[in-house]
Amino acid sequence: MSADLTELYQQVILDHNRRPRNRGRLPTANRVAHGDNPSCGDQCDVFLQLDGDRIKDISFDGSGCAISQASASLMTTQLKGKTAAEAEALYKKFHEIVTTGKEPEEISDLAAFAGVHTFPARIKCATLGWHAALNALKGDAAPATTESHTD
Amino acid sequence: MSADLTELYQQVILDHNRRPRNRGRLPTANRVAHGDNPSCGDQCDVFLQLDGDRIKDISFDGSGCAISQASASLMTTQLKGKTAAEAEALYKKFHEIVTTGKEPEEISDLAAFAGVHTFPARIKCATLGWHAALNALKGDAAPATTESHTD
Amino acid sequence: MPAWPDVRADFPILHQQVNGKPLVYLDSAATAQKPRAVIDALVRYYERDNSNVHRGLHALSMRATDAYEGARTRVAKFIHAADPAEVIFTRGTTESINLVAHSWGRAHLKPGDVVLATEMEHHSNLVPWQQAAKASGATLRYVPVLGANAEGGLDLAALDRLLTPSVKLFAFTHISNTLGTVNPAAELCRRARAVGAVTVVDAAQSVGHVPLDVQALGCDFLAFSGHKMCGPTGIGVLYGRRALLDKLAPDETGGGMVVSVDYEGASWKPAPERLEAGTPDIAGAIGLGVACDYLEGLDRAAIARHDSGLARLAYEKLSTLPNIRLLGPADARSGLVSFAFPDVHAHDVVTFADEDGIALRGGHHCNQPLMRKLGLTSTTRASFYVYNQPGEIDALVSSLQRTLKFFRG
Amino acid sequence: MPAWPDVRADFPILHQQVNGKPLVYLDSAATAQKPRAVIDALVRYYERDNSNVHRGLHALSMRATDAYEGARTRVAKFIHAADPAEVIFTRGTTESINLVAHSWGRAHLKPGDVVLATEMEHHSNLVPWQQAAKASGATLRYVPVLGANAEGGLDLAALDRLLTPSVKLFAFTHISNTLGTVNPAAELCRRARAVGAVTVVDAAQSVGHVPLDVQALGCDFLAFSGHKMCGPTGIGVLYGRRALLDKLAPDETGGGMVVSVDYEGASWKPAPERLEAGTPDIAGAIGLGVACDYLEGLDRAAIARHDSGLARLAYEKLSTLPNIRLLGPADARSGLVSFAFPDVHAHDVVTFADEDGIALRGGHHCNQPLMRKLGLTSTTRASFYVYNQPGEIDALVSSLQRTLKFFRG
Ligand SMILES: Cc1ncc(COP(=O)(O)O)c(C=O)c1O
Ligand SMILES: Cc1ncc(COP(=O)(O)O)c(C=O)c1O
Repeated sequence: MSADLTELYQQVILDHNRRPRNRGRLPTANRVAHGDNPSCGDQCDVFLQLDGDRIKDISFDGSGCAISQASASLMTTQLKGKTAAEAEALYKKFHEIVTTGKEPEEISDLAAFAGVHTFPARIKCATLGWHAALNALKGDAAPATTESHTD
Repeated sequence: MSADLTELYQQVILDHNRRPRNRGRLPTANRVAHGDNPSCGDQCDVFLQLDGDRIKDISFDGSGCAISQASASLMTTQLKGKTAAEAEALYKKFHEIVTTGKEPEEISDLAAFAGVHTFPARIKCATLGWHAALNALKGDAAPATTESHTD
Repeated sequence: MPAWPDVRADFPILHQQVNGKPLVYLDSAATAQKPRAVIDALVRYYERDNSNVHRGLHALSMRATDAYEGARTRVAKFIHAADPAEVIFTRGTTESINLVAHSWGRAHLKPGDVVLATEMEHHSNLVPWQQAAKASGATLRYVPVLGANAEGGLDLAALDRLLTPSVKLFAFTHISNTLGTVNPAAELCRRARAVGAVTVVDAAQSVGHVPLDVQALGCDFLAFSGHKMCGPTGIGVLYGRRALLDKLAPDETGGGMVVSVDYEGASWKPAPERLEAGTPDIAGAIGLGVACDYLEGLDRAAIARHDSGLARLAYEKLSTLPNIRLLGPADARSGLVSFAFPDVHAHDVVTFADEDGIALRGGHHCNQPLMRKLGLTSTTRASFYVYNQPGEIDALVSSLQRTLKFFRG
Repeated sequence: MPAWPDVRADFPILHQQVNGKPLVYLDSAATAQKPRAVIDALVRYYERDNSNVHRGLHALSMRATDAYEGARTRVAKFIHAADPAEVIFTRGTTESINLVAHSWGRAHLKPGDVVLATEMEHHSNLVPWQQAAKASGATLRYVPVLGANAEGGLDLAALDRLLTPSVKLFAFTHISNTLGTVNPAAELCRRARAVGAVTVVDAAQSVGHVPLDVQALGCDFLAFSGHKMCGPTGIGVLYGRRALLDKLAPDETGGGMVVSVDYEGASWKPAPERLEAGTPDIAGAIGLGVACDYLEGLDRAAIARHDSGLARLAYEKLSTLPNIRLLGPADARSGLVSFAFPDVHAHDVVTFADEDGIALRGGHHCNQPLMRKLGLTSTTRASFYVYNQPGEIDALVSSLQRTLKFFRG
């Protein structure tokens, strides 16, 4: 296996793919949003239990490749307890990681996705769950799609 | 001037172009048809005075290149006195001349158009007046166009 | 496998390494590679004859017009059209189908009418009919596919029930780009005609792969893309029976398709010009004509045997992989195989194969509703063409074995 | 004439004899010739990267997608669009204008509305509006041209009267393909916007000849063809302001432009994908991007000076021919000259010039209503581009002198 591929499919990612965290419908959710990756048909629902501005609980459900599933799973572990603004800021960093491969020190597990940047077509996989989560936070009923031009 | 061009612009053709015969609206006409060459905007009206099945008198009017004007002019001299069937038969011969360059002995002036066959784009010019005349004979109100696929 | 000449030398693109491995291109159902002859034809056109067509009297323009119209005649022969004027050049299958949906649909569909399609249609032969039905008040119905893996093909018994006299148009694919199913197109056209329905055949996956005769098929319209049959991108064809084309109103209007224009209105030329507004893709059409020559030179019946032979071989070898789900019929299939694993996603499969230099396609293949019906969101597809070899199937199987091992541990 | 590098070496097609004479190509307004760089880009694409775009994850598909989207970005820069997503790839100007007439027209035009065009529009920017007006019940009006030979350009005083608040859309050509008139496009857009009208600029004759900045123009839509600016045939562009494109419903539907499809309906991606159904002309778009590079490399302001310099020179020299009628403005003109003789028809002129190796265009130039208004059925047109030289104008004048002598005796 090439270095690029090993970097893409890191142990953390494989682990989250095999044993996704916070998967399934959240019974206490008061917000939900749906994400589509139209170029491959992957889908992701994100369920939020918002307490004021803060994410009290979060889950995801959907289907997709190892990268998208692991990313959504890891995302839920990172967003729990965060405010909307903090989530937004975290996504900015995550987006930087997957598009540039830069690994800011302070972020731990998200850095596992740095390998994505050498596979530009997979960036949409890595950000699918995040798009849905941010839409849910905004209370945006329109399905999120990874085809926006900021990706 | 090349041999091909001399052959195309024969003296007969130049003569008919400069001094067109039977040009203008025929006051006694009981049939008229309009012809278009859509690829260049050339137009030709043909006026017939039909006596039963026979062309008692004929004229043309329109605008176009030397080939189309001379052809329409010469056509009027050839069709006068002919029946519809004879006109049809004559057009078949004329069409053969302009598409193949073959010059059947029995046809005199029409053979001047044999040079057209080396300029396939000009076949439509040579046949514009004929299309209109045949349509007028059929009493076909639809404008003739040289864009039919039998050309 | 029947004997087959190695034509790889004709395709410059194949002689490269991808990720350090020799390229194994198994994505021809998405787009086919181009033989040297087609590439050369484009270069020759631009280096010798390039000019606008139809309205020109100078040497280059006459040459370009002859070459463009010659390509039309060439393509007409390739599909056995009765008349070159039955060949309309478009950008591709999608535009061809939209042209019928727009021009024919607007003139003929009304509330109460039924448009019939099948459950296995590509989005390009499905969404235009949804739109045409919505615009006209007609109803869109689907012929079901049979079997948990769509291995049974179209439900022809259901077709009998569905083909009522309300059906005004029946649109179906000749060969499915996801299942590899070869539909009995002549039979479908015959049945549709019996109730007076107009037929639209999506031949995107068939015209470059199997001998095709529109008169024998008995279809009214047929659509295909040049890029899937060794031709350039950006060129395709709508075939229409002359009697229907002659009555078809233009969808696009503009230069080249008018007889006479004044400030109040315009009148149209007959087909094909009427349906080709504006400067056409002259080089593309010429390239497509040369692609026809190339495929004819290989013998189209032999191509069909080669492609489906490879697909059957792949189907067999892939079926040995643990826990694989193979779509479509086991036997009578065209040159592609689609498959899925419950635990490894198509995207990951494709990324790993690419690492081995193997080009596969993963996704819904523009077949979302069918995927959903089969309980899938995506599959991996290997598709074959004239330049593929049995050895490439072995490379594919080894690569998949490695991928499964990685993900399954 | 300003100094200008001889770029003829870049254009393989120019180095040939026609009827035994060196080719003098004066028909670039119909279609431009292609520099080696553009031809090479097509070959390179087909020999190295050819694959379908967007839906692929293998190496070739990623390369093809990058190249295709890179071309979009390149073209966006070339016209100073604010965002690459404002560039929709089409077959050409004609399709671009039809797209607006269909999608925008259907959504916005209603009885009582006015669509404004000008008397100098090409059929491709005229007939689609006739059709849109007919379909919607709107009225189509025309800004007149001034002068017996249209030398006065658009009647801007009349425009003031015509631009009422009922005008919902104003479609006009930036540069006339028959007259050579350069319309004050920014001014026209400003006035149209003042009454709330959407503007559609036909830039077929301008984008390859003069520096063009859609934001400075202030237009809403702008259409052009690749083949007239050194690019391949079969590719063109519709530029649309993002705010309008985002609301534009698709005209064609099918693969590649949908987010989600089920058997009941479908939802669309944002622009540009929403407006590009089916496999696009990938190679064509890439070639167009390279054509942008090529023209930029020559300096577009210098191209404008060169082309219009040649046209002014031709205008001057031609005006010495007895009984010639020259159309359009004497001065501020783009790179073409149209003329007519009362006694020698354009077709005969073109045939004789061809004999001398000179490629001219004769006919109505898809401008029938204007021709009729000027009392003509056809003109002869000489059009110039980067590869033309002042000496070629002398060749043209001598050839015309011989032709006149032959017909006039
Ligand atoms: C001013 C103008 N508009 C529109 C067109 C149509 O362009 P195309 O035929 O490439 O669609 C042309 C060229 O023919 C033109 O000169
Ligand atoms: C069966 C089928 N129909 C239609 C299409 C659409 O063809 P294109 O994208 O060339 O318009 C395709 C290919 O993508 C196909 O496989």
